[in-house]
Amino acid sequence: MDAIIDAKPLNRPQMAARVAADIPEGWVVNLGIGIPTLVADHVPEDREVIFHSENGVIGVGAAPADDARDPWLINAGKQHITLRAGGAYMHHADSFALIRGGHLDLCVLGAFEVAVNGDIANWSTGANEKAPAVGGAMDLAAGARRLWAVMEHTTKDGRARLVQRCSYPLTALGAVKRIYTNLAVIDVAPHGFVVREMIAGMTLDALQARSDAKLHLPA
Amino acid sequence: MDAIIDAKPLNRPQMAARVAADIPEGWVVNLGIGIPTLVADHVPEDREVIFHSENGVIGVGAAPADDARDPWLINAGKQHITLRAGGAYMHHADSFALIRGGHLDLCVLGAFEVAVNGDIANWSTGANEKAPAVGGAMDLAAGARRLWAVMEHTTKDGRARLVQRCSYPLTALGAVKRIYTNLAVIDVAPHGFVVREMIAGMTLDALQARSDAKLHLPA
Amino acid sequence: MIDKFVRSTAEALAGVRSGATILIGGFGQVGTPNALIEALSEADLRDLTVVCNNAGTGTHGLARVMAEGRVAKIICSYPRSAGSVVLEELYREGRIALEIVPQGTIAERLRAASAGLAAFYTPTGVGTALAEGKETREFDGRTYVLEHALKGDVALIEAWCADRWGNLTYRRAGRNFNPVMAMAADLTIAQTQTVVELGALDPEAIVTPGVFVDRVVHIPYGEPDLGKPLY
Amino acid sequence: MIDKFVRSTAEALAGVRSGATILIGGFGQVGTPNALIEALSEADLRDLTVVCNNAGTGTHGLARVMAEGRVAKIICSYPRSAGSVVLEELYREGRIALEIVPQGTIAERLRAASAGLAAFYTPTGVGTALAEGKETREFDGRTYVLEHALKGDVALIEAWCADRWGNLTYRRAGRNFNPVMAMAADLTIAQTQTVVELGALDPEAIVTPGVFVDRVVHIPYGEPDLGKPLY
Repeated sequence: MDAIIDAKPLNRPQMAARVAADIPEGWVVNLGIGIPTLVADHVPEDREVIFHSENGVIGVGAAPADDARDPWLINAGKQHITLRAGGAYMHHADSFALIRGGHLDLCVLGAFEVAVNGDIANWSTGANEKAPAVGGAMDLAAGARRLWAVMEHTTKDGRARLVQRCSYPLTALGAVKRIYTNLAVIDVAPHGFVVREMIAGMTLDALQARSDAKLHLPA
Repeated sequence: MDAIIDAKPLNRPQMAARVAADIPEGWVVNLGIGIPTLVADHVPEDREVIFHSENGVIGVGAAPADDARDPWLINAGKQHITLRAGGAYMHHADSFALIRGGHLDLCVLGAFEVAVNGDIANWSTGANEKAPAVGGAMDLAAGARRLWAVMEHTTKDGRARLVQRCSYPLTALGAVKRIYTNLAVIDVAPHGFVVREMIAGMTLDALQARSDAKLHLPA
Repeated sequence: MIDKFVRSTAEALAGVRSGATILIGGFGQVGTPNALIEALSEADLRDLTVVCNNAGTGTHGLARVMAEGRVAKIICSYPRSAGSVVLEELYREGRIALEIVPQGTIAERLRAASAGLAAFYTPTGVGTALAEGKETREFDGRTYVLEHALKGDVALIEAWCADRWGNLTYRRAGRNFNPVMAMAADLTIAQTQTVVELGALDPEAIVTPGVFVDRVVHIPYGEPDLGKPLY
Repeated sequence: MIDKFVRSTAEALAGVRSGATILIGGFGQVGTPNALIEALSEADLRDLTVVCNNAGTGTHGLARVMAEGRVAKIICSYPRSAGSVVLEELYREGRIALEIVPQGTIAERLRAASAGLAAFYTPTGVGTALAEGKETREFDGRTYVLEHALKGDVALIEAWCADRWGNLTYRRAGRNFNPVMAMAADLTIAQTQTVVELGALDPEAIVTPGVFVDRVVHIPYGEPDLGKPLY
């Protein structure tokens, strides 16, 4: 099935930068833990994007220097952050009202798998793990006006993450609109996965070989 | 049915003062429009009672002098008010969360009728009126931990207001715990109306003659 | 640069369509977006559904919007007042629909919409005429009525202070329905008495974060009427 | 004179009973009522249900309360972390019940309790393992799941500043679940970093009005741990 290709996959900062390029000024955006958190670093300072953290911070700014951390100011990933001029604080019920009420233009989440119908699995690897943990993932996936997933195109042992049907427990049904991988940018369209962009040297055949569900080219 | 008595009914300020006497320090209290609003004037300054107005004011203070009104500070009856030290503002959803969530120790409402089972009718005189208006009455009646009704014992034309069953549209079912009239203080107990107190010169027979439902004396 | 300020009330209302559901903040004369309401009465709009605690008095403000024939339906808790002649005439003639909702249920239905909830069970109104025909259900031995989220296409609100991100504060009892409605509409338009630079508002004291606000127009309208207030 | 201050955490917890549902505020290390949690671990209590976003790390704080065998059930959204060894052991041995709830659903269930609502329909979790066995319903073509109010017998919260009426403010991300839990319990107990005279707090900037607070204990606990935060 596999095809030999001469293409250098994106690393994590490059994936984050690719996502950042698609975020216009003025959007209200929540970034999940992992690669999504890196996205903020790649939005130019002069492009005003309002980053929300579900623990009640609106207007998250650049990461503080190690010696300038504010002990009272963390994000949902429990990392120290800063607040931009114009930022504000909310309590948890209001913060999740923001999420569920359609006030987020975009949420970017990491994922284990995304299915061809937009289902996303990102919170649990199945029944055998210790105490499972969901955090705000289901609220974000169900509530944001747009959900983009960022993930490696395949698992470390080569299994596809763009699947016909998720094998892991679901986070939300039919929620994902776009997928950014280390190999491509793929839209989740009504008729299936549509490849918008591939890294240099990648071919559709090679990308298909690394995907479980059928890939389409734009009409 | 009527009985001749030699008793002087309470006037409106006296009724308000009688209610005020039963409100202990520390209670959170909402006062309805009319006689209930007067209750605040009869709570001594040094007895800290926290008055709430459903338009989002907690800690309503004494009425302002005519030349010292704050244009931005009104109560639910649209009268100008003051704010005590320690007062705070809330928006309407939080203000009614306070009401419905059981955070009011007491609400005092005017009423057209109270039934022996605690039903209260105080918002509408029936089908023929112009556009009906409920305001916050139903929320207050359903939400307060204690609901006390204040009203003349009978209508101007002598009909009883303490009734077996309300004839006017209901505000809430089984909500009233106590009734203050110009003639008596009556508890609404599981077995019916219980007369706690009568004005000087009033007799149980005379009070019964002015009531539709059976009156009991305390066991 | 995000800048939500527009220069006029007409610009603020651009794109509002006939048939829209319009949430209007304020309680009594306080915190009412008077300039936006005036602009609404002058806009070429029909068949509006208006959600507002009161239904207007005299012949100005919301009463004028109704008198101009722009309103098909009012959702409110307290339409009646000494001066509510326009509504009463339209209502008597069957030319306007009136949905009376308990004040706390209006607030909660708006809040549900703001939070993405479809419906909720509330104890308010159970057994009364205002719950007739509505679904009820028992929880722990108490009866509750099912009420649905109430979302606006547009919210018109008044703020005390705003910055260019649309962060808002209010003034005393001027808060009332304004923050709730700001969160419950697709297009939220604020008129503000004062304006500050971004960063000047205390982030701990911002009541409505700008993410809920789409347009802001600076109207130093002045104090609410100190005359005898009308209910 | 209303004075909600008590002198010690032991006095603050007086009357809390075994079997109670305890809401505990905080998110990460920030806004967590550490002193009250320590007192809880030392109180003679059993069979508690604890509602808290996280389930404790290491062997102090909530982890110690669990290690002392006081907790029958944890309701939380994110029990897993590098240091959550106590919970994991108790859970593996079947000695503690765990109810995993999406973070926004916890917040909303608390908020429903605070507002006297019995239940609500939310889109979060539909079609997932966390909605299994729960009632669902369609509104306007979208499916929602029915979630119930979650009320506490007791709430333990941390504030930044308090007055004798129990009015509270918070500090930055220390706000989190604290104001929501304050409104959702029968007995709300706050530990506060600072104290002011009545009237010193700006009434426009009070986040939790004192009417929702029963007891306040002054604990100048100091800043949250600046070390590497644990999820």
